[in-house]
Amino acid sequence: MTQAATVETRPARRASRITPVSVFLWALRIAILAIILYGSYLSISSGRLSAAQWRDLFVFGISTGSMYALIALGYTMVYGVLRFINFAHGEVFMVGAMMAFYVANALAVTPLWTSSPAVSLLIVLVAAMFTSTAIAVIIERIAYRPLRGAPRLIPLITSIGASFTIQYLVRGLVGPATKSFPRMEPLRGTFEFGGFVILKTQLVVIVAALVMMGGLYLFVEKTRTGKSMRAVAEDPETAALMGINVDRTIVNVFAIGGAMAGVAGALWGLVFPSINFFSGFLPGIKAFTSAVLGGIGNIVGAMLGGVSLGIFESVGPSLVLAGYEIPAFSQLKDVVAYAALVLVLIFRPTGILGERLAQERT
Amino acid sequence: MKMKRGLKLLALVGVLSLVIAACGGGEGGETTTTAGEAETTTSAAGEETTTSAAGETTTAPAEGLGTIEVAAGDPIKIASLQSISGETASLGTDQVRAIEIAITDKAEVLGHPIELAFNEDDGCSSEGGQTGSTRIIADPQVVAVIGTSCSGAGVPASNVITSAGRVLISGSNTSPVLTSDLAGNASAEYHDGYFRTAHNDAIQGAAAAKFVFEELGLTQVATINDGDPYTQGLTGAFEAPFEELGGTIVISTAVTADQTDMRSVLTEVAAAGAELIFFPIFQPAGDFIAEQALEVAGLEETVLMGADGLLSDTYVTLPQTEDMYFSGPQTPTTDAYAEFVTKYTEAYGEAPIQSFHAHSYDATNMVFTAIEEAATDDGSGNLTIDLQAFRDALGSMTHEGLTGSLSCDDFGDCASPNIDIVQNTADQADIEAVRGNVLISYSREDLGL
Amino acid sequence: MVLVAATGMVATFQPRLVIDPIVPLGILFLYLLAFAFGWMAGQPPATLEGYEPATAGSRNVLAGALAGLLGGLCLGLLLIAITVFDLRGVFINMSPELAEILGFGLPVAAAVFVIAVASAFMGALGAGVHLLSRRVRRALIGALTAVIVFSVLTDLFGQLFAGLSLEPVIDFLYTGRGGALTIIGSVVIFGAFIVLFWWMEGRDSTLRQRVQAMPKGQRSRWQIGAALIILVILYFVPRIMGPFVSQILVTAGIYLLMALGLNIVVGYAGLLDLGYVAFFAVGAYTTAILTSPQSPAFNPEISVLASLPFVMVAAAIAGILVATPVIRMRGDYLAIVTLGFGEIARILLNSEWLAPVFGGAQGITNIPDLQIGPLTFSTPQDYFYPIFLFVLLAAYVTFALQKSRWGRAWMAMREDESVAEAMGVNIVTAKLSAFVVGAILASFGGSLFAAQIGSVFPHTFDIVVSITVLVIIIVGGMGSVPGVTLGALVLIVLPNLLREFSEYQFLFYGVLLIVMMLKRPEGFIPSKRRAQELHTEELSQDAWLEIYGEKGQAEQVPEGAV
Amino acid sequence: MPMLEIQGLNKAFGGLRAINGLELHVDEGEVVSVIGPNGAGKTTFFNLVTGMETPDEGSIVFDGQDVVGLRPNQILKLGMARTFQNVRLFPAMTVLENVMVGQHSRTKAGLFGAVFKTPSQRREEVEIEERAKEVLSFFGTRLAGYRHDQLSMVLSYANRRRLEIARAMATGPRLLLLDEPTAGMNPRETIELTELIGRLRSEKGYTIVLIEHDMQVVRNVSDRVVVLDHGVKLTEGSYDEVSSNEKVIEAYLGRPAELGA
Repeated sequence: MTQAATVETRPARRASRITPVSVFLWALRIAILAIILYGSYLSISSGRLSAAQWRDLFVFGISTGSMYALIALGYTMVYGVLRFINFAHGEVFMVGAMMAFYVANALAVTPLWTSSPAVSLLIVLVAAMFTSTAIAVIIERIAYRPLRGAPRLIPLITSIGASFTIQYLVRGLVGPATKSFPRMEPLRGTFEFGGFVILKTQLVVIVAALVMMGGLYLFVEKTRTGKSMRAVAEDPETAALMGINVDRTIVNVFAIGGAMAGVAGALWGLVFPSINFFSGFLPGIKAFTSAVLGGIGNIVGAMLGGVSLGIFESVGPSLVLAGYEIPAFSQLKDVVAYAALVLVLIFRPTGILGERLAQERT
Repeated sequence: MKMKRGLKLLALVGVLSLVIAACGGGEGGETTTTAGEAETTTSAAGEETTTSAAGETTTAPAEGLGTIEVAAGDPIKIASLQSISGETASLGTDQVRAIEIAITDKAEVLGHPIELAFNEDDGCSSEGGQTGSTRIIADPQVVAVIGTSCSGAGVPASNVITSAGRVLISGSNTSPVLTSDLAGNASAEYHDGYFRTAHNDAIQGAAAAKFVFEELGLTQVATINDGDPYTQGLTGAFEAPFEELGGTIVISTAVTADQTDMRSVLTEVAAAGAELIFFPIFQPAGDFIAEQALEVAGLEETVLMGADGLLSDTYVTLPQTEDMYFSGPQTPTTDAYAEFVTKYTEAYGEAPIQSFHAHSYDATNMVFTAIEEAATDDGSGNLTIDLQAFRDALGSMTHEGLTGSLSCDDFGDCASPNIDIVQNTADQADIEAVRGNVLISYSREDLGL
Repeated sequence: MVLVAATGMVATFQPRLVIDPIVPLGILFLYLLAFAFGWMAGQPPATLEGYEPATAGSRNVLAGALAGLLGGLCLGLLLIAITVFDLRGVFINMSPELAEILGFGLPVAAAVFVIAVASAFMGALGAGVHLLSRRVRRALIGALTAVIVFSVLTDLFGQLFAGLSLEPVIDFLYTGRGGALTIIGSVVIFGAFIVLFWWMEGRDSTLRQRVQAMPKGQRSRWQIGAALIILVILYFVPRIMGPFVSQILVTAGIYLLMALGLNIVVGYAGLLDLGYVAFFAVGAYTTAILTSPQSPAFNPEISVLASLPFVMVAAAIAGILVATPVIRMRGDYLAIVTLGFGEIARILLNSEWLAPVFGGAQGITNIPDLQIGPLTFSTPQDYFYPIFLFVLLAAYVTFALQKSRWGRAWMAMREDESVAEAMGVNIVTAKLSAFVVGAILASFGGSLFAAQIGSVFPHTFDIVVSITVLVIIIVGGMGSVPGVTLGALVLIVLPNLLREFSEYQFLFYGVLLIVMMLKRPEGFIPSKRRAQELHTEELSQDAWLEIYGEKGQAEQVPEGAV
Repeated sequence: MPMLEIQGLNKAFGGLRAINGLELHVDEGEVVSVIGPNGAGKTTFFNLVTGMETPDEGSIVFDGQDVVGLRPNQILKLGMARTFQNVRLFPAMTVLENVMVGQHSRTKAGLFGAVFKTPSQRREEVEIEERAKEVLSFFGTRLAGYRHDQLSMVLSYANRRRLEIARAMATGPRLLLLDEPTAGMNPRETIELTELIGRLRSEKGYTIVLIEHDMQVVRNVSDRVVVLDHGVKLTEGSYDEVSSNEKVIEAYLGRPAELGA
C-alpha cells in the first residue's frame, strides 16, 4: 500500500544521506587515485627508469619490507594478545642489532669471519635473537605484567617509558657514538640466477626473513604453544578457563616477537651497516605501520604489510612523485609510506587483510 | 555559578596583570635591571636589546660591556653548550670531551684554576640553545661559552649570550647565517661577540665550486644533500658561487640520511645530464651513492665529489670511490693532534667519535689566551676581565691550534683553513694517504673571500 | 645499582655535592637505591580486611638488609670486573674513575667489603623505616627529601633568595650561589622540615578541608582572595626569578598550552593523537612566514600579534584536514595515522621540495618579537606574561567547554562512540571540533614559541614533542587542568633545572613513566572521575558500604598516629 | 499510516542471515513486544532500525520517512531512541550528564557560544539541566538528589537500566525501543519496571517497542507481540494468540529453558 509512496520518495531522500564527510572522503579517494595514476603514468611514460631498474626497486622494497615484517610480527602478536602498541618493541630490535654489532666485531678479527661467513652470520643472528628475546621478556615481566586489565592507554604509556629507558640505558652503557658494522666480504656484490640480478645482502635478508616467517607461521598454526597463543588472543578469560596458562603464553608471545626483532636487527646490520642507540625508533614506527597496514593482530597481515610498506617506500617516490617533477622526491619516502598507510586505511579501515581480533572487549 | 564567576574574575585580573607587566617591561628595561642588577655586573648590554626590534639585531651593544671580577684563588668560569642528549648526542659529547681536555691541559689561567661551570645541553635545537644560554648567562661569572653544536641552536644562543656581554664560540657551527656570507655582508643572525673555529660553509662551497669549474672544467653539476642542515647549507654554499662562475646546477636534489637505495635519485641525476655530482653528505648514505652510481646508466662518466663528512677510512677503501674527489678543510696532521687523540682515548675509552673535537679544543684555548690578554691583575691575584677587551682580544688574535692558524674576521669567522681538494686514486691505501693526495689547496684569499 | 653505575650516572653526578664536602650526589644516589631496595623488601604485606595487620619487626629489617647486601654485592662484582678486566671497549663508562668513586679509593678487596656493608646498612635502614610510627616516618623522610631537594635545586633556591635580596641566606645555607649545601645549612633545613612535617601531621584537617567547610559566600570570597594573591605572586615571579627560571617557565607554559589542547583531544574526546606536534608546527611556521623578513617565498612582515588570526585559521584548517580522513578510524589506527601526519609535517617542512616556502633545513630566522601596542616583549621575563595569559585563556576554554554540550558530547564519544551516536551526538562534528580546538591551542603555543625563540627549524617539530605533551597530561592527570599544570611543571621545569644531567633526562622520564603507570596510573592530580574510573573495584565496594566507609576511615587514622 | 513500517528487511553476517525478509509495523501509541529465542535477530533488528547497522535490503519508514542509510544520530533526531541489552551508559560521566548528553541533538549552541558563554547558550544550558532533572524525576527518588552527581558506573544494576531509559527519554523521542529492560532484575524490580513501562505510555505518550524474555512483562504491557526466529517473523498477535501458536511453542521447545525465564 505504501509501497508506491516509498519508491517515489526514496531517490529524493537518498540525497540527504550523503554526508559532507563521505563526499569529502570519496573526493579524497578519487583525487588521490587520480594523482597516483597520473603521476605513475607520467613517470612511466617518461621512460626515466628502465624495466630492470623498476625491478630493482621492487626487490629492494621487498628486502627492506621483509625486515619491517619481521619487526611487525612482534607488534602484531602483542597487539593481538594484549591490545596495546608495544612502543618499546623498536628498542628490542635495536638491542638485537647492537648485540649483533658487538658479536660481529669480535668475530671480524677471527679467521672464521672470512673462512666460513655462513657460520659467523649464523652466530651473529643467534646472538641477536637471544638478546632481543631476553629484553622483550624482561620488559614484559617488569613493565607490562602488573598492568593486565588496566585501561588501554596505561600500558601504551608504560611502553613509551620502557622505550626511553632502554634507549638511554644502552646509550649510557655503550655510549652515544654511531657504530659501523664490519663488512662481510663474501656478501659484497650481486648474485645472478637466470638473468635476475640481486644484491647478495638483499638475497640473504629475504631468504632469512622468509625462513623465519615460515617457521613462525607453522609454529603458530601447528604447535600446542602456538595454538594456545591463538586462543589467548581470541579470549584470554576463556583460554584461562580452558586450562591455558595465560601468563606463560603471553611471555611466549613476547619472546617470539623479540626473537623476530633480533633477527631483523642482525639483518639490518648487513644492509645498513651503522647503528646507534636511537636506531630502533624509526624502524619500530615503520614496523608498527606495517602491522596496521596489514591488519593488526593478523600474522600474515603483518608480513604482507611489511613487504607492501617496503615496496611503497621504495617504488612510490619514483613512481608517483617523480612524475610530477618534485625535486628531491626520494627525501619524501617516509611521506609516501605514511600517506600509503592513510590511503589504505581510508579504503580499508581495518587494513589490507583485516583485523583478526575478537570483539572489542570493554 | 559561583565558580564560573570566580573564573571570569581570574581571567580579568590576568589581563590586567599582563597590561601592568607589559607597561613595566616597556619602561626602558627597568624590569631587567631589577632582576639582573642584584647579581650581574653586565646587565647593561641586556637592556640594549630589550628595545631593539626585528631585523636590526646586528647593532653592536654600546661601549662597555662591563667586567667580570675573579677574586684571588677563585676559578675562572667558562661553560659549554653542546648537544649531549638525543640523536645528535655524539656531536656534542665529542666536543665536551675536547673542552675538558683543553681545561686539563691548560690547568690555570693567570694563576686561577679554570672551571667548566656548566655543561649545558643545546639539544641541537633552537629552544635548547635558548634555554641553555639563558641559564649560563644567569651566572655572572661565566666569561665565555663554548658552543653550540648545531647551527640551529646557535641562532638564539648567539643572541642571548652576546646580548649579555659574554662570548659564544663554536667549534662546529658552519652555517653562514651565524656570521656572514664572507663577502662583507653580515648575516641577519650575526651578533658581535659570536666567534667560531669551524669553517664557514661559504669557504668550502666556494672552493669546491672553483675547483670544479676551473680545474675540472665541468659546467653541468648536480648536488645532493641529505636534509641535514649542514649538508643542505653546504650544497647551497656550493651552488651560488658555482652559478656565479658561469656553471649550471642541473639538479639540486636530496636523499634522506637513512636511505639505502639511491638508484632513483641517481637516475634522475643522470637524466639531468650532470657531469659531476657533489654530495657533501655522510656515511652510510654516501656509500650507497658511490656504489650505486656505477650501476646507473648515464653516470658511467660522471665525476663524483664529496666533502669532509665522507673522508673516512671505511669510505675511501670502497672500490667504488676510486678517483672520487673530496673537498675539506685542511686537516691537522701534526704531532700535537696525535697527542690530543691519545689523551682523548685514554680519558674516554674510545677514539674521538666525531669530527669537531679539535675545533672545540682550539676554541677553548683561544678563550684562555684572550682572557690572559684582556684581564688585569690588581697585584694581589684579583682579576678583572673587561668583556669588551676580551672580545677584542679574541677578534684580533692569531692562534696556532690543532686545526691550523686561526684569526677572526669582522664577523666572527676565525677559521680560514685552506680548503684542500683531494682525490682518492688507485694507489691510495688509506685515509691518511688520501688526505695527503692534495690536488689543490685554496686559501680564503684565493677565493676572494 | 650496577646499571646506574655502568651507565655513567654515578660518575656524572659525583662532582655535584649535596652537602659540602661530605656527601656527593653520585654516591648518595647509589646508596639511596639500596635504601629503596630495603624499603621495598621490608614492606609489610598489604593489610587485608579481616586479617590482623602484620606488624613490622626484625624480620623486615633483615629482609631489607639482605636486599641491600645483594645490591651491594653486585656492585662489588662490578668493581672487581672494572679493575680486573678492561671493559671499556664495550661499556665506555666503566672507567678507572668509576672504580675510584665506587671503591672510595680503597684497595679492591677492602672496597668490596665496605660496599657490601654500606649497602646492607642502607637496606636495613630502608626497611627499618617501616618500624617507625607514621608521624615520625613522614617527618623524617620529608625532611631528608627536603635536604636533597634544596641541594639538587640549588640554582632555583639560589635565584629565589638572590631575587628577594636575601644573599645572607645563600651564604648561610650554601657554599655559594649554585653551590652545595653547607653542613650547617643542611642541618638547619633538616631540622626546620622535621618540625614542619611533624606539625603538619599533627593537624587534623588540611587547609582545603577547612575551606570546603566554610559557608558558601565566605568560601567564594576566600577563593577569589586566594586567586588574587596567587596572581600577585605570579606577577612578581619573573622579576624575582630572573631570566633563566623565567625562560624555563616560558617553555613550560608553551608545553602547558599544548597539553591543555591535547587534553581536549585525548582527555575529553578520547582521540589518541600522536602527531599533535604538527599543529604546533603550523602555528610556529605561520607566524614565521608572516612576520620574518627572511621568509623565503612570501614575507608580508606583519607583526606577531597580527599573525595570530591567521595562525588560528591555519590551525583550524590543519585540524580539519587531519581529522577528516580519520573520522571513521578507531583507537590505535587513529594513533598511528596521526603519528604519520606529524611525521609528514616535519618531513615536508624539511624537504627540498617545499624549501622555497619553508626554508628547508635552514629554517626561518629573524622572527620579530611580540609587540602589543608600544610594548615589545623580548626577554624571557617579558614573555612570561603573554604566555601566562594564553595558558589562562586555554584553561578557561577547557573549563567552559567541559561544562557545555560539546564537552559532554566529547566525553560520551570517548566512553562509547556508537552509543554516543545513537544518542544523537554527531560524531563527525564532535571529532572535527575536538581536533580544531586542540589544534588552535597548540598553534598559539607554536606562534609564541616562534616569536620567543626568534627562529624555527623543522627538526624542532619532532615526534618527541608529541610524546612529551602526551606524557605531561598522563602523568599530571588526564582531564584535570591542575594536574596537567603540575605535569608540565614536573616534566619540563625539573629537567630544565637539572640540565647538566640532561644526558639522563629521558632515562628518568622513562623510569618515571613506568613507575607512574604501575603505582599511580591516574596521574599526580587526577580528575575526580578518572581516579574513580581507575579504581572501579574499590568503588563498587564503596557503593556497597557507603555508610560504613567513612566510619571505618575515621577509626583508622588515630590508630596510625599512635 | 503506521508510525514505523518495515518491509522486506534483510541482513546477513557472512553466511548467517540474521534478519530474513522481515515485515513489521508499529502504530502510534502501541506497545509492541518482540520475543524470540536467543539468536533470533531481535537485537539486530533494533540495530538496523536505529541505524547502527545498515540493512542489506528492505525499507524502514519512520513517520513517512525512509531512514535506511541515515546515521544513528539523524535517526534519533527524527524521534526514535533506544536502550541496550547490555546496558551501555557512559560510565565515567555523572547520572545527570548522561541524561544531558541525550539532549545533544535537540540543542544547538555552537563552540563559539560555549567558549564565550553567550546569553542564549547559558539559557540553553539551564534548560538542558532542568529537563534532565525533570526526566530523572520520573523515576521517583531512585535517580534523584545526590545521585545526580554520581558517576553512572557506581549505580546498581537496576538503576543503570533506569538511567538508560531516562537517557533515551531525554532525547525527546516519540518511539522508544527498549532492549530487554528487565534483564538481570529481581522480581520486585521487574514489577516496578513493568509499571514504569505502562506509565511511559500513559503519562508520556510514547510508542514503545520492547524486546523481552520475561513473559510476565510481555503479557502485562504489550498490545501486540511479534515472534522472531532465525530472522523470520513466525507470527504476531495478542499475547494469548501468540502463546498458543504452535510454531512459537515449537521454536521455544527446542530451547525449553527460554520459556521458563
